[in-house]
Amino acid sequence: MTATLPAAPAAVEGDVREMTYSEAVREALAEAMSADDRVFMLGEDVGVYGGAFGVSGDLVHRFGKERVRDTPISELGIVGAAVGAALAGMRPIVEIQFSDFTCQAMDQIVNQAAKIHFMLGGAVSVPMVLRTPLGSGTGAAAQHSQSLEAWFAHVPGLKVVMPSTVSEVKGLLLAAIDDPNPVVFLEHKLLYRTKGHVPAGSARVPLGRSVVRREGADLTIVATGVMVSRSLEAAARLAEEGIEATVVDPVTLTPLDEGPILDAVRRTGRVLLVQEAPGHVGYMSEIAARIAGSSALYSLEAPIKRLCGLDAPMPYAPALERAMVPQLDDVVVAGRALATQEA
Amino acid sequence: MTATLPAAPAAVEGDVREMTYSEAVREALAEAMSADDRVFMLGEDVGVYGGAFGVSGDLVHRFGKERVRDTPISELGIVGAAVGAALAGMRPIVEIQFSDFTCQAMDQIVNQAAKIHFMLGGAVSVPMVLRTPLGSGTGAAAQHSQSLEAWFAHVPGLKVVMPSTVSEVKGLLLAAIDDPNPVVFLEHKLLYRTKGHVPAGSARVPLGRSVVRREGADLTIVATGVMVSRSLEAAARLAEEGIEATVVDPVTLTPLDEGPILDAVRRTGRVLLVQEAPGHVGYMSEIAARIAGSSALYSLEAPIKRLCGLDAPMPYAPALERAMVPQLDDVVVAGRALATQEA
Amino acid sequence: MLSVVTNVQTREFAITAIAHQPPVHDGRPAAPSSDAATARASLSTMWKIRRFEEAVDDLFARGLMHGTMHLSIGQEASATGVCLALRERDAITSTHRGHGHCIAQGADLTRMMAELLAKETGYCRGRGGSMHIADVATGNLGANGIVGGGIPIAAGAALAYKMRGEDRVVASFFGDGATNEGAFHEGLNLAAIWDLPVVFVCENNKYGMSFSTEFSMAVPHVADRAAAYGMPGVTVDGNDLDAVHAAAAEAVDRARNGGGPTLIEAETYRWKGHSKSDKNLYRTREEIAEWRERDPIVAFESKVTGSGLLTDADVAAAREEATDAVKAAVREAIAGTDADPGDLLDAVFAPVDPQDVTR
Amino acid sequence: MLSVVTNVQTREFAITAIAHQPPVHDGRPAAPSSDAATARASLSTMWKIRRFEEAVDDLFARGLMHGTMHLSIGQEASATGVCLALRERDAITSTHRGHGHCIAQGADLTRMMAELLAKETGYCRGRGGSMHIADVATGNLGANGIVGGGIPIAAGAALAYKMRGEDRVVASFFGDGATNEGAFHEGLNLAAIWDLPVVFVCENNKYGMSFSTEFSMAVPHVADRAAAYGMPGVTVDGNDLDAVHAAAAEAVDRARNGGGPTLIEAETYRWKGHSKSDKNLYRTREEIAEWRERDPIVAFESKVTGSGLLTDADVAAAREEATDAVKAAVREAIAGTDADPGDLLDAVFAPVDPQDVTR
Ligand SMILES: Cc1ncc(C[n+]2csc(CCOP(=O)(O)OP(=O)(O)O)c2C)c(N)n1
Ligand SMILES: Cc1ncc(C[n+]2csc(CCOP(=O)(O)OP(=O)(O)O)c2C)c(N)n1
Ligand SMILES: [Mg+2]
Ligand SMILES: [Mg+2]
Repeated sequence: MTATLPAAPAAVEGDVREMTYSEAVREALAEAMSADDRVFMLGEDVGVYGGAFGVSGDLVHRFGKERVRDTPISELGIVGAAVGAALAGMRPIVEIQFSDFTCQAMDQIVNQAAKIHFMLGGAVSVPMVLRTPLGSGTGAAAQHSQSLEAWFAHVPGLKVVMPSTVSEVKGLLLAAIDDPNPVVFLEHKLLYRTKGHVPAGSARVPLGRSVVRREGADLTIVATGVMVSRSLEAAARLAEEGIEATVVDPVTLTPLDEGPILDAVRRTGRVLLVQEAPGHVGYMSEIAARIAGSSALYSLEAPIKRLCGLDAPMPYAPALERAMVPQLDDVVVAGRALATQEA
Repeated sequence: MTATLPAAPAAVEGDVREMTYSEAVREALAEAMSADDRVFMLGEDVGVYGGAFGVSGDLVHRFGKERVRDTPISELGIVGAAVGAALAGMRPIVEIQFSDFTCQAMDQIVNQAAKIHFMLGGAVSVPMVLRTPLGSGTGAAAQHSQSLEAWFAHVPGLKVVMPSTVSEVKGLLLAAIDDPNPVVFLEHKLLYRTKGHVPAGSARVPLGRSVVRREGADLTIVATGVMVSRSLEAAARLAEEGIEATVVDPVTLTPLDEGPILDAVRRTGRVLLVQEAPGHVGYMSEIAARIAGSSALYSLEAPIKRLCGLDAPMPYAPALERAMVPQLDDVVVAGRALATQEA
Repeated sequence: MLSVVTNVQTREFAITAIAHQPPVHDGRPAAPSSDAATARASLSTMWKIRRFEEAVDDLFARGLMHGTMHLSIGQEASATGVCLALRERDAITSTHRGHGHCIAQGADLTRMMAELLAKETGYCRGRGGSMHIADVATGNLGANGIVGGGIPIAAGAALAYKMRGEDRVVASFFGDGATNEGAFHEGLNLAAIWDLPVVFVCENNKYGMSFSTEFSMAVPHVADRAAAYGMPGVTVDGNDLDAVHAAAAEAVDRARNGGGPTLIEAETYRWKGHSKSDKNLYRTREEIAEWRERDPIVAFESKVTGSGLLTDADVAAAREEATDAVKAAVREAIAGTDADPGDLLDAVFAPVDPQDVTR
Repeated sequence: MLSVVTNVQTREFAITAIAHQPPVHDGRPAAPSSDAATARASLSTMWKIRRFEEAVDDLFARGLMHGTMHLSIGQEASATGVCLALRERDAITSTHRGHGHCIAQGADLTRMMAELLAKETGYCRGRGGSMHIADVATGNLGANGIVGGGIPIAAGAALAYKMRGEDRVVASFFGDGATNEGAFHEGLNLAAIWDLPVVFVCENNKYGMSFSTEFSMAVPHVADRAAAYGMPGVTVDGNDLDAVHAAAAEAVDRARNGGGPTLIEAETYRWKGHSKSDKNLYRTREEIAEWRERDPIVAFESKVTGSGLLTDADVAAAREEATDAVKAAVREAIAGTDADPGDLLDAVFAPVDPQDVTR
């Protein structure tokens, strides 16, 4: 029995339109800037260049150079400037060209943005969004292909969102901009050009809700980022073989809504966790720990299988790059093995 | 039935002497510098000041300002300089005063040191050690008390060591200095003044070996850093109640020697994971995932219990700081509850 | 008291108290020695800093305070002179050695002391302590335990003011050691290219912990580094209150009038060790003694009594007033309730305010 | 071939090939236009860079190469002039736009091309690609995908040489954009205070991706930033091979003789877009055309043929030689074996060598 659940935002106003993930992000940026003078963007080449991945596009022409602000190559400085602007009442949105370069800005992200609200006893808050693309698949090698979501998720005081669908990314970004806390918004490069249906209007998709993207009784797949669509495709293939998988997408990594995951595990007894990042101490370790730490443990009929990136830097060669991270076939093979394993 | 296993280095030469953890680290530094001209230290205030935590002590007087090199406050620069010196054939040891400030240097640690060997196809290696103290308990608040071991452990290309005993720290540091790869060596502030017995001579303690610190049939406790001694103390208390715990210390977080952990789980059926860092996506999530991902799962008689730091920045107030991380009583209570829980 | 601060936080940092209102002459802040009232107020501020930190030193020595403390005794003139040059809605970013900045901006001594004593009644509810102390209401955007951490933040706050067309300036304090951090370079460059209303104030006390400026940089003055950002750089005697104020007033003026940022280097000295663990191995007794001779408070007292602006009695009164204020602060702070481990998790995330979303 | 490189890696980066051996006059490297042989060699290097990158552009356009590429066409003189001023055991750190540096240091074109074609026979066994290409044997410590990433690394390598008393210099290449990174500030400061034998070479091509130096910094010249580190800063015409070489030779000399680091700014221009995704929206056609007029290769050819040092035939021969070498490299590289996913994990960690421990 399979039911594909639409990942519907809270409220749908007007028509649903087809667009790319990039366009949906851009629409959110434009609407937030139109609605609220406090919102502005800053980042390297977000202006006339239109962003390293073309996400900001023509926004500089619509909102001007002040609010779509090109910066020098100074990740630490610009994230720090966003922290300061947020403290002074703005709602900055920083773009870091590749998530790898958050390494340059980690002090301002972790020691400042994440902690200031707490350190000052709640006297101030830091409402900012840090958007950055992660992931491999573009042949950009080890310094331009990392998936560091586990790091951000581990930092108390940061909210971390990893939108996997075109239909939700706009509403999630609007919710992130509304949030009075620093939100790390992790976009996947391979998703930018994917198309989907986006509701018109400015409906928010609330942070902190896991989404069950598919239901099936034999197996639970938990996946993030680009692995969500890959897992759904794998699930469709497995269904042809009579294996029905539930697919759950945490969407917000911190704070995590674990309920739907644990429920699915209780129903299916078998778990496949799929992520692109290297497995060792990755985000899926946490999902495994949540399951093994709850009563869902008693429902397990087989060890929890993690299908993750290899524990290596990302190589340049296309064949090696592909071999580094779970591909569709890998998910199918792992899912099949798990579903057919003796209990 | 309890047997406390001594954590003996591979070979013991000469006498065993009592000293502090700091002194043991200093001895390793001195011996490595005496033995090999390529070894030198650099860091903020490591010279005449003797190090922020007094670890380098009088080394500058013994080895001179060139080899015990004071630096400006430039974490990124000095880690980068260490990377360059390592590439050019030296064996630099960098001290970062508090592990929180590795955030400043993350690019050089993660994008450079960890990846260069791989990116260059093995043509060069980066033999350097980054020593830094982590942890809370000193009232230093949110920007000086973090435990970021999960981050480092997640980075392919870094080896990560978290020595918990005076007797092993010297041999582990010598092994780290021998290693041709970048090693992150995480010392706990609260351990610096603890005393223990250190074998004379320069015996290495090999990286990549988990140590079973105590054996008991009722429960397995896995703990890191300062939580190791706390867990051993808790185990002693529990033993008075007739509850016998095995205590395993991974010591090297990457690469992890999972065998002793899984074996202990198979023998005891119940697992308590103890760490100081916030729980969410922390290192113990990986331990839980390894257990739940292996056949040891079938031995579990209760969900895997994680006892971790709260998911909050570290507060200043002593009572709050204590409440943030597992204390002796917490380990005892959690251990008791786990051991007496219905299967 | 806390609820007030929290309430007004929805849009921007709170201006709940107007503790910081420096005297103004002809639309510009008055120099410390320009009139008796200002001289008296300035002296009182410097004494409050001195006495506050002496009390902290004492409480620490007696085991009544924990953690670590970085005292600015000997550096009172730079904090006081700069903050006196600011106006009411201006802001500062501060450092690990930040008690002086906080007091000079007009913070309440009792709440400061309560914070150091880990009380719920402290500015940070006991969560921050010395390295994160801040009275947001008087424009203090935060002390910072990270060397150089406040510099880009100051630029960002100034950017916000500039974008909104507000007539506000940010003064960013940091030490000589901080100027070797990437954050200094990036923060100053951003402020320079965007012509932001910031005054960068380097309190050059000759050491970044133990490492002398003689070795940590290859230029004679921190102010020389301003050249890399095309901004004015000035070096002043940081123990001369009037000199600090004059440099700051000029820089604040320039910032306020769209002239962009300035780097001020105030040469001064800390009498005490870097922190509690300092054995002073990197400097000589003679050097310390020499700088104690150049006490910024004594210097200012001599100047204003010498010129007849204040009497010895005025000076004594300012000192006593400060002594009493600090004593009272300690007393009241100790009586406050301790921070409660029970609500440790309540301020990790700020609650989403449905009234304050971006639409 | 690879085993050789790996073997000698135990102590220090390998010097397996002596491909890079610039001509020397009176113990100092000869200027490009000082004699016919040097002129011919320099021209040949510049043409190899140009032709190599044209080939890369073409392979990319035809879908035979993947990833992204940053071409230095138009900037050949800065790479060539600087590397010509280095001696055999000197080193460089390079950038994302690093093919030219790699070639100018004497790397083998076939192994470079093989790397870009993701072959096991490439310099990085297909693991690195364009952004991490390096021939360690000719002293290239690595291209770097991180803007500014190589700067502190260069300082560290120079520190190693200095500590060992070796007569070796490091040239660190980076762009104008990189000078806004904290890494630039920290790296230059370390080199300055420790008097390290480094030459910092900023290839100022006017843009950090799309952001003009006019807006990214508040000083007219990158070289002005040297003042913050007490080191000499010089600006040269980066398209004038002799000028670049002269500035580099002087700086290398100073570094070699204990005079510490220099910051050289070579003003140049990239003809192509920043990378494959560039639509050139931030600059005008006129600007590009103007700079194409100032082709560094053509300029050098005119100079040396004008002076009679080389004939037109010499010049044509140098160009054809480069064209042929690149064609051969492409052919041979394509014939190499592909990198093998099977041994993906074999170079994550270097194996511990029991012969090479620290005792
Ligand atoms: C990024 C960072 N590195 C190192 C430290 C440790 N530390 C605290 S204060 C200090 C010295 C700072 O020197 P300076 O900026 O001159 O300020 P001062 O203490 O002299 O007032 C150091 C090294 C830190 N807190 N943050
Ligand atoms: C730390 C970092 N930030 C951003 C980038 C993305 N990026 C790659 S090249 C580049 C422009 C670099 O400009 P410049 O230093 O002038 O060198 P050029 O490309 O002009 O040769 C940018 C922004 C990066 N690779 N690394
Ligand atoms: Mg100082
Ligand atoms: Mg450039």
